[in-house]
Amino acid sequence: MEAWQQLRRNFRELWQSFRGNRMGVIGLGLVISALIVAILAPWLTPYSPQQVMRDENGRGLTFAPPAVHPPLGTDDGGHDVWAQLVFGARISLTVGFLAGFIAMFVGSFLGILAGYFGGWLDNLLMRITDVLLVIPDLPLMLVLVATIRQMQLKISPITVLILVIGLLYWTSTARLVRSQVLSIKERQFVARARAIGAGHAHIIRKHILPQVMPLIVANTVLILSTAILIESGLAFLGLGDPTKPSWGTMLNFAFDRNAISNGAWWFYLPPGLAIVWVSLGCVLLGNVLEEMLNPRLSGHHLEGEAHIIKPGEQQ
Amino acid sequence: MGSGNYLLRKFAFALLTIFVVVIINFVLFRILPGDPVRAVIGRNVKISAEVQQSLREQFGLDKPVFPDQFLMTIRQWASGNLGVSWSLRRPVAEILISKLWNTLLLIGLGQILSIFFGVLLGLLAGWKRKTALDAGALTFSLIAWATPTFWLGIILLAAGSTWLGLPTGGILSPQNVGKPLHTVLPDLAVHLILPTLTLTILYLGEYMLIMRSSIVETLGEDYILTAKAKGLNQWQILWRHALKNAMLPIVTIIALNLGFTVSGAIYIETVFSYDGLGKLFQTALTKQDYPLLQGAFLLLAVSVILANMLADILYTILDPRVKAS
Amino acid sequence: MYRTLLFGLLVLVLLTACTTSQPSTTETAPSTSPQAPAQPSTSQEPVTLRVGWPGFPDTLNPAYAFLTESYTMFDYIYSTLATESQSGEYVGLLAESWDVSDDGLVWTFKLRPNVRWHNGEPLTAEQVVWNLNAFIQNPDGWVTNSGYVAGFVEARVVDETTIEIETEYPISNMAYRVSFLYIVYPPDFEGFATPAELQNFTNFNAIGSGPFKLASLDKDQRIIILETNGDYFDGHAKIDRVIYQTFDNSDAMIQALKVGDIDLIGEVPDSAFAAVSAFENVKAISLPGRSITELIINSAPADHDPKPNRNPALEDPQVRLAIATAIDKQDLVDVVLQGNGTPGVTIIPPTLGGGFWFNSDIQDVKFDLDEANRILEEAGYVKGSDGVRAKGNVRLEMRLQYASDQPNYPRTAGMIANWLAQIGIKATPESVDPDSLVVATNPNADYDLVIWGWGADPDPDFMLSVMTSSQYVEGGWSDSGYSNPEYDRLYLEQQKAIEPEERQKIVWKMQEMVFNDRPYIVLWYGNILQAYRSDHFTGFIESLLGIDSFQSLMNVEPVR
Amino acid sequence: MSESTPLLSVRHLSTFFELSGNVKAYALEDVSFDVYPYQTLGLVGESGCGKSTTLMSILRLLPPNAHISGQVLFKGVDLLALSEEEMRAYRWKEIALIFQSAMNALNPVMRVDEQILEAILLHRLLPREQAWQRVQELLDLVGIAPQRGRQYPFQFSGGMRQRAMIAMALACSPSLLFADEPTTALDVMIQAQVLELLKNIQKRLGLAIVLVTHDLGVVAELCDQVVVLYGGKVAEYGSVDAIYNSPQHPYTQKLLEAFPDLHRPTASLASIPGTPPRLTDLPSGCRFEPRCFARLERCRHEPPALREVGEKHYAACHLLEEKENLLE
Repeated sequence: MEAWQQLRRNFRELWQSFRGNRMGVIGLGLVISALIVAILAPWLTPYSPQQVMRDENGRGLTFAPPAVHPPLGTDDGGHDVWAQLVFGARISLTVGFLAGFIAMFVGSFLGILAGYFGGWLDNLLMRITDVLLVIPDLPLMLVLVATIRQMQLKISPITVLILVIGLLYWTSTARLVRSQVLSIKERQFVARARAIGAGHAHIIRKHILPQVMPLIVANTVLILSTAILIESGLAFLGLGDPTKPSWGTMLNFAFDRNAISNGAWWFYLPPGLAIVWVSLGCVLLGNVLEEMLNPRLSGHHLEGEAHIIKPGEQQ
Repeated sequence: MGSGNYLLRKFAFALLTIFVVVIINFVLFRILPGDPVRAVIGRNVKISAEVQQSLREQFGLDKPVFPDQFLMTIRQWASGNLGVSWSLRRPVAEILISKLWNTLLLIGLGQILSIFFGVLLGLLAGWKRKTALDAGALTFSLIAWATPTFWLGIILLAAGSTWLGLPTGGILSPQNVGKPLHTVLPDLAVHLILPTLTLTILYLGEYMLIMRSSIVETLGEDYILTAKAKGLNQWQILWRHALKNAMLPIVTIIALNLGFTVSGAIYIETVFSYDGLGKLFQTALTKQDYPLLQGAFLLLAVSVILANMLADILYTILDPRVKAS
Repeated sequence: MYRTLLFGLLVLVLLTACTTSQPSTTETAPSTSPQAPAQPSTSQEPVTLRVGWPGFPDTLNPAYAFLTESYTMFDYIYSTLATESQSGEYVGLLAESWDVSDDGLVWTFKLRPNVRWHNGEPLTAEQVVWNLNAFIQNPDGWVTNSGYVAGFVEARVVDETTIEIETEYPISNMAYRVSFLYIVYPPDFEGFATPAELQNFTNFNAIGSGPFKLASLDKDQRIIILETNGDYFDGHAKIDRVIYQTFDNSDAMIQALKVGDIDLIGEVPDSAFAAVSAFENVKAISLPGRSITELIINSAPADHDPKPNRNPALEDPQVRLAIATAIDKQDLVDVVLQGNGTPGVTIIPPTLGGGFWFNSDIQDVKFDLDEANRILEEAGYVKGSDGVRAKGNVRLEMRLQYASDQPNYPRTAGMIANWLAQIGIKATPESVDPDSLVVATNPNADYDLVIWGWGADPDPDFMLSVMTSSQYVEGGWSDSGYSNPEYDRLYLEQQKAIEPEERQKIVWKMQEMVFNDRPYIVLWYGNILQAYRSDHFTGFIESLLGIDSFQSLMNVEPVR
Repeated sequence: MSESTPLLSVRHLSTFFELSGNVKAYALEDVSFDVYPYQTLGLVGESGCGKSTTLMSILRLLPPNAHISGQVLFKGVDLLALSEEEMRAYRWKEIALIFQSAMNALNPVMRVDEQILEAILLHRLLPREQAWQRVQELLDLVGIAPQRGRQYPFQFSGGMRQRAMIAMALACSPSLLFADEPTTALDVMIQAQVLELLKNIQKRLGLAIVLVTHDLGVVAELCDQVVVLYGGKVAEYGSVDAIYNSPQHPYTQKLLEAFPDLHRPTASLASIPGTPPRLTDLPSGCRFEPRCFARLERCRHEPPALREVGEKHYAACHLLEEKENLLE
């Protein structure tokens, strides 16, 4: 209980100092605004993402520039790009967030177990992360996704993406959490708790978890940005769901359907900017959180010279 | 003695990892549904039962998956036989080798440029911490990190071809394809500008960030103060004392980044239709050419693993501490 | 110091690697020296037509070739007895004329004299007969030819310039059949013991007798250089060389045309056609072609083995009608093809035989979502709370799969799913690679709806054969599983109907049956989209053979 | 230079750090002392009292948020009036520095002899050949076999590292050596050896040493003069005899009480209740007042001035004034 209250207090303090950090606030703003757009998507556009826009003769309006069809023109399929963009936010963010959370849960769980219990479990886990670290991730994911889809397990392409990303990106979290748990384990209050006969589950829940929680939060935010970038990449390579276009899928269509030759910048610029928007937000946020939890060196020896106050100089 | 042990451990680890990759590769492609023989034949052809049977025997599909097919596959892979591509109807190993050099050229150039400029920028940013230079470099790196590789490629491609008249893809202009390389170097260079620039921008940010924090940490060490107390000026301190110490983590990062580099190659070669391994991987993926996909994955993974091992060895040469411990 | 040294070394290794990898990859045909100009009279730079295309032939061996790029090359390099002309009828190539016996079982071909191989040797009647008999006797080896010699018994030499083909039954489309039988140089093909050996032979140093000869083929750089065959029996081209270069990306190819690096694009993507049309000094051509794109409805017989796995509602003709009524084909053409096509009706494209075979009497169902809803309502399918119709425990929920290799199928699937959703049918689009799709449709019969397409042959026979029940066996052409004894009977009948009008009647009837039973809902007939530099070359023949047909290239000349 | 003129005269040295949020930390205030040739001055006090800051202020090695004022006269030159460029010529050549932890003070990826050589070459004292010769001599002097100079610092034991550091400090034959807690990180046996070495070297080379330590045992053994710092101010300053035999400041008295046995200087300073003041929040009166056992009312408001309490023996405490008043 006490530890959790401490945690709440820590979060409040964190928030206090966070508010003063410009980078962090910008990052949070970027992420939240994207979330709001995703949630409000149906109210932000009169069109559905599947709807074909038409000219006055009722013919499909493809590759229409923004001047012809505001605000962002139409794509190769005659869809409203703005509608695709705001509904795409739902898909991109869903995949990013769910995959990120899976990675967080798996990573934290395994990291805590490994750090707390040590021994062969720790060894095994560390070897697995070592191995996963050197296998190039994109080829592995592409091969995995392609294989899983080929097996026709009746899982939607989006679910496949979420699972593959989530289950491959837990290693960094696991390592981080493990080392943190290792250092907490050595502290006195854990030894004391163990001495009075507290069970493992109790110690983990009451003492370890609240201590590693802030770290997990910061790390998750960073993983989110990776997950969103990876999703966009896989979708760009054609592994997304073409009927539920995410930002990556939009770019896949733009590239495959000659948006460049058509000079349709309104088709390929917005989705990319949206991806940068969110992933930059997460990176800023995550970096700031990490810096706050784990302040690095405040200065170094070559930053300049001390100021010498000359006699008579007012200070 | 100690360093021998260290190297042995690294070697054993590389072997273990390669073994894991081989197993992943084998298992993944064996759990695919459908008859590989039918898939070879495709939609367009009728083929008699006897021919199908002989193909099946050719692929070893009449034997049990484990251990026969597995051992047979490993024996084949070890001898450099990666099978025959379904879509290109050529030995996979031969195709891979023909594309390898193009990719090495692109990745090599991108890495060298990004390491050089990334380290330099990181050094300056870390040294001149909290100046406009530092803030600018930091912002640039974060944005570069947050930008999808392929999208940056698309933007540069569209902008470069529209405004600068740069080629939109390939390695050489049509009229130069097939000519001896030394006569077309300028054309090759022009084609390399955009993909290399994309790669450089992306990796540069990462190297800059790492170098920056590494140099800040190094410059906070006591021996830097010693150097200052010795009367060395800032440049002397940076060059003689800080650089080597700060560069050491970079070596490891470069190695660990190789996987990331491979990802970049897949995206960039796809966007710039650059005829290398990354493009090949993407083609194999869209054509569902499994032998090719399998071979490309094996090659990419094994290269990265071996490169990691090499980086470890390099590290022992650079850092006296590792060599002895 | 070693740091810089290391980097220096790396660069060096990369550069030398590139230079050394170069020469080993080019294969040069031994018969010709690439430098020698085709026409001895020209002393200056040879006139070269540069063509960009998205693929590359997998082989130059006609025994076992599937990619269209291979067939493009076959037409340049090899000759056939007869060939299709720009206007759609068959004309002689190696054969000057041909005749059939009164019983329709023996065909006599009169060969041109003085035809030579690219290596200068004369092409003899024995060699032609050797080819034909090889196709007939070794169908497992000559896999791609075997369909065209079905029903052939034997080929014989009559005299130096005359050969005979004996058939088992009368064959109505002999000229069409022999137009796909490329005559290869026998010494290159005699040594193969097994079908597999023959199939693995790529013949990348091909010797033929066609209007162009292979000068070099580089399968790593993916570049093919053809030279005009100065000894060709039917005159020779006005250009000296044709270079085919592969582009992995259509935007890059289009850019190359725009700046004049290439002179011709044989296949402009529909999504870029408008952009290409606007280029200066470029002529873009959109001509009706022979391809059809269809929505396949699983029509496999209930007793098929394995048992069909599909939504049972698809067996209901009213559901099929409703689906057909809910698809706006004009909209698909406008949006997906950006206008470059025609809404589809029957399985025979209107271009076949100049429109002779296309049943123009058939009236397509009109796109009308209300009507489609009404049909389903009437057939007893009631909308549930989730908007999906159901009758009893049969919900109108189905897979909508499409081949992953066509960039316009995802858009098509999206639009169709959207229309079907509005009539209470939930269709889930899914991209499937073509190989898996082959297995899913035939023999597994494990699908509901599939979007796919065919490139039709000039003769209606092939498209008609796709719907016969005898083709619905493993390895057969049928994917819908359509089974109609009357249709099967008519199919055999049209094969033997030597009289064109008589055959036309049967062919029209068959189209009507397929249209009414709807194993296929034909979505559109696609156009051939091509473009060339009008400031570089002129004289292209615009026909449904494409401006890159060998007849067209023989007519092309540079703009002075 | 005669023995009577100080080598280094520190006058009114004050240093404060500007921290974020416009907070200032007053690390040193009005510190004055003299160092004479051939002598050792001890700077003692608890952690954070300004000992190291004094050295760093003199050498001007503090970060840019430090503000230094006062005078530092070295051989008659005010070091605080020099440009950075000119200052560099004084570093190491005239004033060398030994750090507390030689592990971190030596560059881990540079061979030990090269690090020593670097200092000699930098100040252009000898040509390369002779400089190498000198490196060997220096290693020999501190008791390291010269061939071990080829090794890296991590291959040395703690004591050897400190010896190497000393050899490096002597490289340019400085006239003044700053030793910042040179033995703290070492175990007792090695401590004694290193101190012995320092003593010998001083005798042989005749340099002046400023020794920073919180170890009064070391002070008694090595020093001639002692400056006791508390909270950035001089509490007491005088000869080692005067300080040990008649400590005047309550802080000095307590400090000495904490070390009943000068040969077992391991007891903790925590035996003085309370903690040193925070430099950002200094008491307005005497800085020791909150912990003082003999505080007066005025101690709380009025900072005491340094007053002479014996020959060249100064202390800053209001009690002394009271005592004087009583005597009068």
